[in-house]
Amino acid sequence: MSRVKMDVQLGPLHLQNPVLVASGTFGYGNEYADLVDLNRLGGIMVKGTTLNPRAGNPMPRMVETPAGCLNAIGLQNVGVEAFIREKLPFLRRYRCAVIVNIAADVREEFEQLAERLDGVEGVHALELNISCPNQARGGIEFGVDPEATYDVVSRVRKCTRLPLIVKLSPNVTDIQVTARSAVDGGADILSLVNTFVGIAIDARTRRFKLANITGGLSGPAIKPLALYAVWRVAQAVSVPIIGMGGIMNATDAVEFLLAGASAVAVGTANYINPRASIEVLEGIEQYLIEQGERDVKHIVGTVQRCEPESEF
Amino acid sequence: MSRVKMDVQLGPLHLQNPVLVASGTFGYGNEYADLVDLNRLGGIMVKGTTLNPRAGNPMPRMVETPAGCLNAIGLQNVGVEAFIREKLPFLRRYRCAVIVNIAADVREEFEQLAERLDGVEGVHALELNISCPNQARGGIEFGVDPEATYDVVSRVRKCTRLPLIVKLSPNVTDIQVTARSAVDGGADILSLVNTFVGIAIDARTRRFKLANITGGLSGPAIKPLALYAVWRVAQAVSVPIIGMGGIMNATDAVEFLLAGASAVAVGTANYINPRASIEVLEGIEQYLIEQGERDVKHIVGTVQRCEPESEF
Amino acid sequence: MRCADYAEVVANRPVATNQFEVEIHCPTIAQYAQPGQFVQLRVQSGYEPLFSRPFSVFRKHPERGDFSVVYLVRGTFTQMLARKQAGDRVFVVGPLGNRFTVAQPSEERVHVLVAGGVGAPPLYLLAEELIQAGVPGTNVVVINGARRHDLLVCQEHFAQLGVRSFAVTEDGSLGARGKVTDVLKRLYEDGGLAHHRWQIYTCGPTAMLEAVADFAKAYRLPCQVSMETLMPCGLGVCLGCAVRVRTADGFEYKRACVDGPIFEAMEVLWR
Amino acid sequence: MRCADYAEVVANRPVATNQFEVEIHCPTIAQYAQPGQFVQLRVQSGYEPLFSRPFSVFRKHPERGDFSVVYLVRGTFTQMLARKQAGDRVFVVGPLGNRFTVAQPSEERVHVLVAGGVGAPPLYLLAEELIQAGVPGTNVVVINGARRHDLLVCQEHFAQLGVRSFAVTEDGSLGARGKVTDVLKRLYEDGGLAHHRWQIYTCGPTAMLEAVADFAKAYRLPCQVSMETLMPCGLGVCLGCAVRVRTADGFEYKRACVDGPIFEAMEVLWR
Ligand SMILES: Cc1cc2nc3c(=O)[nH]c(=O)nc-3n(C[C@H](O)[C@H](O)[C@H](O)COP(=O)(O)OP(=O)(O)OC[C@H]3O[C@@H](n4cnc5c(N)ncnc54)[C@H](O)[C@@H]3O)c2cc1C
Ligand SMILES: Cc1cc2nc3c(=O)[nH]c(=O)nc-3n(C[C@H](O)[C@H](O)[C@H](O)COP(=O)(O)OP(=O)(O)OC[C@H]3O[C@@H](n4cnc5c(N)ncnc54)[C@H](O)[C@@H]3O)c2cc1C
Ligand SMILES: Cc1cc2nc3c(=O)[nH]c(=O)nc-3n(C[C@H](O)[C@H](O)[C@H](O)COP(=O)(O)O)c2cc1C
Ligand SMILES: Cc1cc2nc3c(=O)[nH]c(=O)nc-3n(C[C@H](O)[C@H](O)[C@H](O)COP(=O)(O)O)c2cc1C
Ligand code: FES
Ligand code: FES
Repeated sequence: MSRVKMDVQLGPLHLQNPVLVASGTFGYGNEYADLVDLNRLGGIMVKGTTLNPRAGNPMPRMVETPAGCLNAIGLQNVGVEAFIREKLPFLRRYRCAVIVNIAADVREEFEQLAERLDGVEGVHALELNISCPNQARGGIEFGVDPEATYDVVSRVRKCTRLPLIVKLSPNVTDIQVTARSAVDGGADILSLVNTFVGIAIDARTRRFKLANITGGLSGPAIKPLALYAVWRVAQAVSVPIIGMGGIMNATDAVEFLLAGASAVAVGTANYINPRASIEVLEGIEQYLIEQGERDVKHIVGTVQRCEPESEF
Repeated sequence: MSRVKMDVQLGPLHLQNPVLVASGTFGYGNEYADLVDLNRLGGIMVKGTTLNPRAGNPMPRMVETPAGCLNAIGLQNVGVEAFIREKLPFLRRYRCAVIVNIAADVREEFEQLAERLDGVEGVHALELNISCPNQARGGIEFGVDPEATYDVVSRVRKCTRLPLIVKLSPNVTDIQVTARSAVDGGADILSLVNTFVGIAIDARTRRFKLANITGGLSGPAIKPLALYAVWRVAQAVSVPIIGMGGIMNATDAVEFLLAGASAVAVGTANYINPRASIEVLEGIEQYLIEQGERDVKHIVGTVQRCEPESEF
Repeated sequence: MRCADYAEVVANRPVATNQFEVEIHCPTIAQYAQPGQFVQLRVQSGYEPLFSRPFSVFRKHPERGDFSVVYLVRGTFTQMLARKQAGDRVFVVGPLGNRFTVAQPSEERVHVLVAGGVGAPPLYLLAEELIQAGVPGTNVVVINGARRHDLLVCQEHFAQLGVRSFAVTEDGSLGARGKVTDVLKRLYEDGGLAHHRWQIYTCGPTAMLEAVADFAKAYRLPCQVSMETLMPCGLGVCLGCAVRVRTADGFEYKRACVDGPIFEAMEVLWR
Repeated sequence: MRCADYAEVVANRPVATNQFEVEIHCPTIAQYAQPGQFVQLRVQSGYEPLFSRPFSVFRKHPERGDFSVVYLVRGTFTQMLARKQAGDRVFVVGPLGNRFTVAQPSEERVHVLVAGGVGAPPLYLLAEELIQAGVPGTNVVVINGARRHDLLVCQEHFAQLGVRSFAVTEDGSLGARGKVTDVLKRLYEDGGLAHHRWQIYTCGPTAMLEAVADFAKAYRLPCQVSMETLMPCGLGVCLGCAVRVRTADGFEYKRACVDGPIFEAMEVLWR
């Protein structure tokens, strides 16, 4: 497998390979440690972390949909202090990059989180989850509002020297606009997509299937939309992109690289097959060998138009 | 089956039942006439019609995705004159409502189409497809821009006395905004959703799978997103809604009714099973009987929160 | 020790109306699975349904490296599972979750196992363990309930263990007519058994678990319940399997897949 | 007459490496299907894959109401189809599309049928019809090609019809070595056949169709090609099966499922 170069440099962040696991789908790594060799992963994006612990939403929190699932976990997490105290020491033992996904519903909390995590040993980057309800704006996502995006990113930028990843929401008319706002605010890297807002209804009981009513759609169903978002953003900005959304296997991952992502994150697939991320990694290497490529960087953004019918 | 009332009044438009077939998925009816009793349908939304005939996009035009498909047909159609001359006479022979889906890339063409079809015998309503590229705005969809939506709808409104349906694009940050613009512009009815923009890439050839690069996602994959859009719009406006997006069977259709749609349209499902629309119709009647309902109108928008965990 | 790998189906036979026992070759699970633990099974090659499904371990044969689960055909997944034959492959992750806890010395207690429908299998594994640990059959009481006699599972297995087992059906088509809690009450009131030594373990439909928990609470009896939720990951990361558990200052959400599926009945906030 | 309904599989047997013939009971199709027409088949209960798949009618047995298609196992759908057994149900829509046109009186022409791989089945149905119509076997020439001998289908069926059939394989493992167009040229240059009466019909991989079309054009021979595209609906409404066809002032897109699959080779704009 060492026949191909797999390490990637995402702005200030170096990864031994371009395969990460997406926030909320791999816990804090320890849950998978006996099934997956964490040292082989490019990086682990840990569960969304808030300033204070959060209880999360009532059940039901998740529901299956055609080739996908809706989730409304409600950011249940132990809070940043417990994360540093109880979760981080375990992760420090591994070679892979640890990326802390931070979430908040007021801007100040984002700043406090960034300050708290800045310089903490074993934290390699921050991923700013701006797909959470912005209380100041009556609960609409920070991430769908260019100004709010710029503002919160630039505030956080001032609070940390860590590589700053901004995770974009796909629930917008033009993702190039929010992508630019994030970069203007100081994002080193963009990650996308987060989940698409949807609902599910039980016809028999005539009720919503989620206690929270709305949830975020993930899984294979969203792949064509996520690929489009990555491709669009790659046209608009020059910072590296971490692509995700419905990656179930290596072929899916390659599609994201071709569309313009410099790295990929495996999400929902981790639930279905704990070894999904490793299989994606091995599959990408295999693909590069078959394609006669020496370095994964060389295929990033190289997708071509399909054979055109010649004009008459 | 006559045990339940199925006819619905959508503003000025009366339908013998709430099951329509979506534009572009049932041609001009004649293609299905020997397999489906057209007289049983609530209505037929014919293929998108433009002022002049359109050749359409190069192949490939469609590709399968997980639980869905992307299409980029490029509005291939015979043009409004040929439609009136060659397609309409056949449709006039049937009881179901004939709704003409009109498309254009400049506002004036929308006006000319509306004028041309106004008062034409056998046309029961117009469906304004504003999900097409607006040339004046460099090719972005009319339907993602509230001003353009208001402007084009109010122009068309002045050109026709026919019931006016405006078909909303789901590719927006907040569909309530464009819904209100359409209603303010004079829409009698809103239909949603049109397809979600996406792409597909062939990892082996490293090319886009569609000649047009981007396509519109339809099918089961989008149902949770389409249901959400319908539910949101139902909160925002008081005009009736025709819901669609991934309806494959009667249960799916009922979910749209519960979410707030007064009628539904069957789309991609027509390809998979020519009789899908009839099965949806019969299934809704069956459902109403099982639920002890006498009239389909009574379940519209009646979805409830799911049993909450009582607060502690 | 846990495994996450493809495994071969050894047998897949009907055991009751709409219910089957599938035997799977997986030495790790056959050796390490404990009473109350479960496995995540996957037979679908695609995404219909998207997630794997959890099933409690019923029997273990460490010597030949096989284990089995009994399942009721409910929907898409279990219909696909029912079509699997010897030699077919399934993807298995497990053993997962915690186990029923048995206070030591176990001989000194009266173990009351209350099963509803396909809740019986994990309780059979527990009963087997208790007997093997030297608990006299007279101190292992099984109340095995179902809607109809043809939906009752594991009855003959319990019999073979020589435990005191009572069948209950809602229509009275086999054993006592009524609900498991009726029998539970009757047994309790008969007083034949030393109440202070009772330990209840229960698995079955949530409504039944709640009824048994209420009974245990009313009579101040220790009771462990096996909770059932959707289990997208089974590994503790998705948080889609939350169970509300009492805390000093209110409640917190615990994960049925790792903190459970077995909880102290007293701790659970039912709704 | 067309049907859109569930139908029973009568048989599903291997006919070559990775190729099967599935026989389906559907009186409408068995009676009305014409050479070159196809059916849309659906075996998936869910949406993997989403669309039905088109297959050319191979044989018809109106008397017992059965028809069959020969299929090559390529991907998801054909893998599922290969698992179907006698008694299983499939969803069938058809017969669909146009047919090969045979100029009358057909006896006066030399019918040259050029098949590639699983392109042979519809040409067999055509050959059978020609023979039944009284065309002498000597005037029905079949050039049946494949990559290897084990991928060649319908060869024995053509033989039974008593037509002049030539097998061609790229590796020479059966019949002539090379491509169908090599044999086509040779036959033409041998001059044994009255060229002015040739009518070519061809079905197979698109690259082969184009090569045959080029040959026909070069020698000014009438040629009908069966075009292959994705066919989401098969009924003419989705416009996802467009074929570029010459018009006076350029080209227009026609639908392979309704206006085709058979087109005049001269009309098709290949790229
Ligand atoms: C820890 C644990 C252990 C389990 N052990 C067993 C076991 O040993 N044997 C067994 O048969 N099942 C067991 N189950 C339940 C089993 O996981 C479900 O029956 C299975 O997921 C159904 O999948 P399906 O796709 O066939 O049905 P689905 O399509 O998922 O559901 C079909 C219908 O059944 C309903 N349904 C689904 N699951 C349940 C349920 N658990 N209770 C009541 N209604 C339900 C759904 O609401 C739906 O209406 C266990 C569950 C858990 C959490
Ligand atoms: C009018 C018509 C008649 C047909 N008749 C027959 C027939 O009689 N027998 C038969 O075996 N097939 C026939 N086909 C082709 C058949 O429809 C496809 O092989 C089938 O759709 C493959 O489905 P799948 O899901 O198994 O493969 P997919 O998963 O759809 O494809 C698997 C792989 O095979 C490739 N592939 C798919 N279809 C084709 C193709 N047609 N040519 C080359 N590569 C392809 C795909 O690009 C992909 O790489 C016909 C097609 C048309 C349009
Ligand atoms: C159950 C669940 C929980 C998630 N939690 C988070 C989270 O805490 N923070 C975050 O930024 N994204 C979260 N996500 C989104 C994923 O990280 C990812 O962006 C999304 O699921 C799309 O990728 P996928 O389709 O491969 O799952 C969560 C997704 C799921 C399914
Ligand atoms: C091949 C294809 C062509 C379509 N053509 C049109 C069209 O001409 N005008 C239009 O308004 N919508 C068109 N649509 C969108 C459908 O009418 C419908 O809004 C969409 O497919 C969602 O419904 P579904 O998921 O049930 O298919 C088309 C959809 C498909 C798949
Ligand atoms: S099933 Fe995912 S955390 Fe329990
Ligand atoms: S397959 Fe739909 S129009 Fe031809």
